[in-house]
Amino acid sequence: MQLTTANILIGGEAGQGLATVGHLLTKALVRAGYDVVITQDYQSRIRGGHNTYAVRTAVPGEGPRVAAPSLAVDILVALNQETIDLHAHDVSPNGLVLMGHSMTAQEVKALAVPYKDLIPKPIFENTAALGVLCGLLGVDRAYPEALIAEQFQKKGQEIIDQNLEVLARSIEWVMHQDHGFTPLAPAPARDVHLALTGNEAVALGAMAAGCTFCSYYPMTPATSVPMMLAAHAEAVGMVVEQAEDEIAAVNMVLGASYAGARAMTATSGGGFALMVEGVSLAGITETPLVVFLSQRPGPATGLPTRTEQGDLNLALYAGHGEFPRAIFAPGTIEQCFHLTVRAFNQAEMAQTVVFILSDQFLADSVRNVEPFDLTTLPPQVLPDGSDTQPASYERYAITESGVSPRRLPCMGQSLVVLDSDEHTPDGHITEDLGVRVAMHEKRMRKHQLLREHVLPPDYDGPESPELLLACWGSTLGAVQEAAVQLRQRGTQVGVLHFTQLWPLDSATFLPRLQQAGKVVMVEGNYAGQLANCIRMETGFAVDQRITRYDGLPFSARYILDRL
Amino acid sequence: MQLTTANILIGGEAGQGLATVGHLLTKALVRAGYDVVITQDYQSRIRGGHNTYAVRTAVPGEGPRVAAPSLAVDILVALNQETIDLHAHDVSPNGLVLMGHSMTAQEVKALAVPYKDLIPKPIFENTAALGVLCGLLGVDRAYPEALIAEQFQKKGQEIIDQNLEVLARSIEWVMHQDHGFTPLAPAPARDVHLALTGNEAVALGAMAAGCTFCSYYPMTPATSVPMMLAAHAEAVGMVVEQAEDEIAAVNMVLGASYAGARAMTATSGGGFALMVEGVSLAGITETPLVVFLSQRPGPATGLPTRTEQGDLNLALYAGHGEFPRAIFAPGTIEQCFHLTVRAFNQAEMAQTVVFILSDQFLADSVRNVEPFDLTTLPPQVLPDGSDTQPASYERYAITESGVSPRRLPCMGQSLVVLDSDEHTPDGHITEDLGVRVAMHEKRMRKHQLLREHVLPPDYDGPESPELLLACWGSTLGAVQEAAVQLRQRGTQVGVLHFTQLWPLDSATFLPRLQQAGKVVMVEGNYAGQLANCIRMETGFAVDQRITRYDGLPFSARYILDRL
Amino acid sequence: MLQTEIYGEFETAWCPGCGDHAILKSLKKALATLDIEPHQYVHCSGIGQAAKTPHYLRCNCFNGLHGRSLPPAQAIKLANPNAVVLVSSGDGCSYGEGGNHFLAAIRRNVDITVIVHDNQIYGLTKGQASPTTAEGSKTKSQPWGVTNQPFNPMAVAVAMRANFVARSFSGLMDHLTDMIVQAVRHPGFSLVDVMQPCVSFNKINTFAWYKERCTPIDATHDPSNWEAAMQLASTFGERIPVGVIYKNNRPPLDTMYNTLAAGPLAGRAPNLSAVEKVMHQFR
Amino acid sequence: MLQTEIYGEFETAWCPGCGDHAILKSLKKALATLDIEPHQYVHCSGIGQAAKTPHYLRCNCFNGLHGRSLPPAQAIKLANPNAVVLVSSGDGCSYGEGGNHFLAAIRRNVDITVIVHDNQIYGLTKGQASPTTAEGSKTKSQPWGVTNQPFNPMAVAVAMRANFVARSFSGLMDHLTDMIVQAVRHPGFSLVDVMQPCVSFNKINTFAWYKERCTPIDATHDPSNWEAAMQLASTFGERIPVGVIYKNNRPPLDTMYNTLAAGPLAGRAPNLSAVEKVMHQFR
Ligand SMILES: Cc1ncc(C[n+]2csc(CCOP(=O)(O)OP(=O)(O)O)c2C)c(N)n1
Ligand SMILES: Cc1ncc(C[n+]2csc(CCOP(=O)(O)OP(=O)(O)O)c2C)c(N)n1
Ligand code: SF4
Ligand code: SF4
Ligand SMILES: [Mg+2]
Ligand SMILES: [Mg+2]
Repeated sequence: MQLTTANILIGGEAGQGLATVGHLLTKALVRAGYDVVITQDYQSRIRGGHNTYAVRTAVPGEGPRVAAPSLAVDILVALNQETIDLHAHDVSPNGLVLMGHSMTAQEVKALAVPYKDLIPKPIFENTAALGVLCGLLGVDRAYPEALIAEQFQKKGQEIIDQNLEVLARSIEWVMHQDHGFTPLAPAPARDVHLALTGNEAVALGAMAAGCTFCSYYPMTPATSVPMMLAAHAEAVGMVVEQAEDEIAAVNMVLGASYAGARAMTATSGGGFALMVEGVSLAGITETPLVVFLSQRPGPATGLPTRTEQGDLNLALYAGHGEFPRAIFAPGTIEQCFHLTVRAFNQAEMAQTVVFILSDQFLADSVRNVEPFDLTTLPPQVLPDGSDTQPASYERYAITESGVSPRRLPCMGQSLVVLDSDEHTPDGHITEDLGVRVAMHEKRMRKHQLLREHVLPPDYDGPESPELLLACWGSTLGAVQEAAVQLRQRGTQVGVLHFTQLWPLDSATFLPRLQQAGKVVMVEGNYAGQLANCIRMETGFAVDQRITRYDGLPFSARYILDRL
Repeated sequence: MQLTTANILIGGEAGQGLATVGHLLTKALVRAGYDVVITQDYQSRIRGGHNTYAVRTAVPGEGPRVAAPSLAVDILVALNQETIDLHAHDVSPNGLVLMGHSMTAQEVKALAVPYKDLIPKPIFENTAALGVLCGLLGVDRAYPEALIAEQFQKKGQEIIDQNLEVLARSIEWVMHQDHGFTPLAPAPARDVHLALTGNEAVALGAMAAGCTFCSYYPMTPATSVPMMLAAHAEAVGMVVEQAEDEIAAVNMVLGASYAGARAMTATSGGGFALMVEGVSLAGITETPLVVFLSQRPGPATGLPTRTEQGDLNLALYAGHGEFPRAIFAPGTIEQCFHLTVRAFNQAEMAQTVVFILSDQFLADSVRNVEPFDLTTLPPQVLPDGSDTQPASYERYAITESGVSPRRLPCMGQSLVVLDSDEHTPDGHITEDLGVRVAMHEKRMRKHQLLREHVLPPDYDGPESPELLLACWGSTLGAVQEAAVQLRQRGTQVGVLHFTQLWPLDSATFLPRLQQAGKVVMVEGNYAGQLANCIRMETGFAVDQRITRYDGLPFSARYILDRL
Repeated sequence: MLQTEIYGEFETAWCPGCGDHAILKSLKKALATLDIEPHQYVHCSGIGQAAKTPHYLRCNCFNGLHGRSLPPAQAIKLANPNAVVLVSSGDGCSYGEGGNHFLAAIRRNVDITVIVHDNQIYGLTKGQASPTTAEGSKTKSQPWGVTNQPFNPMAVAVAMRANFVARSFSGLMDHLTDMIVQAVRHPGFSLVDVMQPCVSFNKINTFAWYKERCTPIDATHDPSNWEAAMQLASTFGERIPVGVIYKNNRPPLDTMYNTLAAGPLAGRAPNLSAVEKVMHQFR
Repeated sequence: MLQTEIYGEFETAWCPGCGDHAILKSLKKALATLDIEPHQYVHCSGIGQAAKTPHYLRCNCFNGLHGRSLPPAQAIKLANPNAVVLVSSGDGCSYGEGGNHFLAAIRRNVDITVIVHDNQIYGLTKGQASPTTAEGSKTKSQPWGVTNQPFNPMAVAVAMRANFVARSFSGLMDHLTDMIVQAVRHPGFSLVDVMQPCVSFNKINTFAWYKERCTPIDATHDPSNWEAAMQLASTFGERIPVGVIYKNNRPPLDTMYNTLAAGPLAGRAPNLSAVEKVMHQFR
């Protein structure tokens, strides 16, 4: 019987090229029609240390869509001995270690790749590893071949040919080994998918939403979003400006937004902490602001390259004083894209701050997705932008919805007056306390508006399950997989996944919680922050919290072990 | 019948000296043995605008201790016509307007003070007003006389004599007017009280706690704390350093605290927003940090000189990642002093951040208090400070309580290693995820420790009241007064006042909430932030929220009107 | 040349006698001279007395946070290169809380003009030392006397070769008007530091004190001569040179972003065909 | 002179060939030369590759936040004037995120020594431009080439008349050791900017590039001559002068707080009689 799923873990030091091997293998699998989910675990250093790149793959349609890491390793690719020492015990009974000749695998079945024989120079090791892996997994060699041609296109035909030669030799070699490893079942035909990380999908979403301005200060694991925007800035027509610090970044975004650009910033917890005053400025000046906030474990510098969901409370309460906001939390690559598009529209609709709350796991996790259909995106919500009766234009006119018509400076005769102090409808500083009350209530009415547009959590399961697993953001995949396994054991399980964390509209989820036999909240933090919010809003207390705060993403097994 | 209480409202432009008159009158009343509560309402400007200084006074023991503003004015001292136009309708039936000759008081009974005849130069107007007020209220002239002698001591005897002359003439003049105003009943004898604002009491508390380092960046309404510390820095032995910004301020405090100083910073919402990253640094490095956070209405610059209680959530969730903290919220001048002392001890006990959450009303509100007994202060909780076995010293040794022995750098042979990354027990950066979990759990255990030491809310009332008024911080006075009035009408009322807002220990208050017929939370914000916290922690939903967010403090009438 | 009336007349919250009044007047004159109508420009500021300026004339206004006037100002220009962008803020706002943005803005060289009302004190918060307060001054925050060496904005700006560096005094209204006009006309980042008496809190650097010291720079000074400029910039004491100290001619950043050749960013439809191409790189 | 062994040997997370290794060695030599034992000093840093330095030698360590190394360093000295305080951090940390503290620390002049590992790049975050990155460099964050004028820390420090301003190069270990020794010995704020190759992300300013350019300053240079120092400080290109550029002799702040004459703040009992007196002023 052929495998319907396989988990390949590549381990080695930073700088050894494990991400290159992993990435090429991922692309080959995706082009060959398999589903993948990648989990990257790396240290905060450029060379050395111990890093892993896990490629979990599956034949589509056979079982649930893989979307979380798995502990059991089918092929362990060891670029150094340490990888074997650390991970050999995770190799499954039918699994295999691929290693260099000088390494030892102790108890586990291992295949020592004769790199010296296969490659002319050490630099070809990655290609050899790719060949061996494709050979083992039964991936049609046309895929790695095409990838190599693309990868080395700029280096010329000679290099390409040398690599193709190594590839062929490596596939050949492994075919003749007695490794006993079963290849993957062939994947059903499908249109070609993209292989995207969460952050790449967010960047694509921003471009598709018509974001024209991004300023940021580099911070892992958010940086890859502005880096990708910068790479394509001229092509899509965007200003991408590296700021001197996060305070400048958020204040620049507000300036650009005021002037009519669709604008965003991207950061992680520590950088976001510095933006808290700017978030409050967005609140009182009613300036659309999109913040991509990619979480990592804190407090302070914490574990800069690991994952956590510890900053929901911070996003929810950032900023002194009170004002409305929305928080989206994508759980899939598709949601990364679409919620980013939505974030820009909601920010303009309610003229306030909107968060896209992600984390390192999702940021770096490559998965296959259908190309996004750019022709069916929702229309852009845009500022009023008219210029009639400029003399009587009031930026902060009191309205029933709380939203005032937003015109743009220097785009007509209307004067657009924005003020961080409490202000009159025409934007000027005031100490009239009656005006204050009217203005504050006008702003707070937009909370109601955002609530009316809230995305209800996604639910999958029976109406009254014995067990309801609730979660948000990137934990979705692990929770879904846990649910499948529980169902296989006969438990009636429902999965409730929140993609919008604020505002909360209890009507969209409270009945589900109440109908379930037992409600368990799965969150990547210590406190159970969403569970707390739900209790605050509804009084409902979940029965159990499964939390994780060691820097690693959830797996199905982690959840099942704790139920 | 003589009055047992009077409310004097002095109004005019900034720069006209209304605070001087108000302050001298306050001191005279306090020395004469009366209770006072001052409410200052001023605009964010140095000259001009409309400001008021309200002196509410009462004979001690007659009715509840006055501790909140009252709307009904007994004497309106108008330094300009605008004051009359704005406040004449607040003058009570037996009340009186004191005004200059060129002003008109319309319907209200008024006394035009012939300043020209009473004073040689405009600069003496304040003294004349003081004289007239003391005359009307029946304050023994010895008190204003002594105050004038002290006030002008540095200017020489001649100036003193001129002022005494004006004072005498003004008292004389008002004695001979037919104003019909009843003086205050004499106050019973008592030891002399201090006349202190909330911020002065906080500064005194810091000095008494042995605070030796304060760095800050000026921001209303917190600045007066560091200004007072600076004024006495040499006398008490303190370093008071103005920082280049709030980020520097909080990071300096952490440096000083690491080096063994008892250290604090003082700020308001917008400045605190910039400290959020530093708060997180205190969390992971387990460095004692005392933050005096004086609230004003936001968002952003908002109403810089007005009051609000809108930053509880911010204080509670400031900082990325999760870590323990304590939040104190004084409601009286005495609590400003004692909770500040406590804050330093709790910060050292749990080696984390502790907030003193005040607001503009309390910051600027002068009241009389008995001098603090400095001989009975709790002992200082101090760092371990020993130096035994320096080679094996671990700053972050894992302990059951979560608290590790804190030694000080350069005070012995022990090396003290502090790190903003996740770290090993000896303080060095680590990416060992097992250590991470142990360290995170160790830190979070201190939440439990803080909970064990939590101050239960103060309760006054019957066991099972029909109505329970819950509140926190500076709203106490208004709530107490409302309760007294309700009791006079026959309602069974309890008052529950939270002086510590975090951690919350439901055992200390939930039974009270459950036993009450109706629970009303009175908070100076829009959302009902403490009510939300309580629901989050206990599931208990209050029956009603009385909120205020127009920049003004609560009064009893405001509460009663909304019940 | 426009009429200054088009900028309106507003009641201010400034003290009588404050130097800010004269700066406001000079600013209006400069705008009129430059033919900039209210709707053609954006006036940015932070928080402080000086920072209230944009509320006192008709303009598009971005009155942001204390210390944070420069980031939005630069971004507004980068979002709409057609807009003229001015900044008015205090010495505390610009050189204290906002110091890092000051450094970055000089290096970034976006075409904006920054007018610093330099009263050598924190006015709005009632008299603490600012970065430019003289050493030894006794203030509320330093009753023992300021120990910090004062910040010399001219010296730092010239050392960093900012595009346009000038100084003036609120008591020299024509001079000040001229400096603002030149600053706005000069492309790139332009700084005008204006000595401004604060009658309420700065009892040392009074109108008379400045009047006595502020001396127009010799006509022979060549603002492109960096060494000479450095000398002038570091002169502050018995004599305070006022005028254009230094000029550089690096191209402004807003002319270097290819994206901006097409004008303002507002209202651009997403370039979906370009996005489609990017997307396909991930196949 | 102590043995450098007392500072220990630790495995680092730096790339082989990184200039940081040599800086660490020089630092240990300097400490040994200065007779500073591990427990006698505090080593502060921010976040970045350079900022990991204090983890690689035995010391008291305050490894704080990115960009925020200077505020705690100054405060530690103000809390314990007996402690020697050193700072190691990167160019991004010191001149980018931390720019405002850099300006303030020069003005405040607390007796600390700041060693900036200046690799003209953001190392830890993998290759974005730092404030000192050369104009035109193509980086991950500016694929079109850096447009910002590079920050010249020497020029700004000299323009602000910092107490001690020097430059060195990780490839000149004895020179660097000497600079650190001099910097620590000089009272007040001392800055040593160290050119440091980043082999992973800066392919322009390589070891060879620096080696060719870094030229010791002529022995005739008088570091108290501000004009000459300003000239040297503004030289960066074909030639990069290394050595002591400028010296000033303002008294350090830690010697000016009367409170500190009594030594460290730690362990002082509250002065209750003084508090009592203050309290009575409110009667
Ligand atoms: C983040 C923050 N910190 C502090 C303040 C308080 N604040 C307002 S204005 C000001 C100083 C103003 O001084 P300056 O910029 O020189 O302006 P001036 O009033 O002298 O014109 C301060 C500290 C604030 N509004 N926001
Ligand atoms: C507030 C904050 N913003 C951003 C980061 C991410 N970050 C860590 S190190 C670094 C730059 C490091 O550059 P540099 O200071 O030059 O040090 P190097 O690594 O080159 O030695 C950045 C941006 C952070 N840790 N904290
Ligand atoms: S306080 Fe000073 S700066 Fe502010 S308005 Fe008055 S005089 Fe001007
Ligand atoms: S990335 Fe650069 S700075 Fe960082 S350790 Fe490697 S060589 Fe050194
Ligand atoms: Mg000022
Ligand atoms: Mg660097």
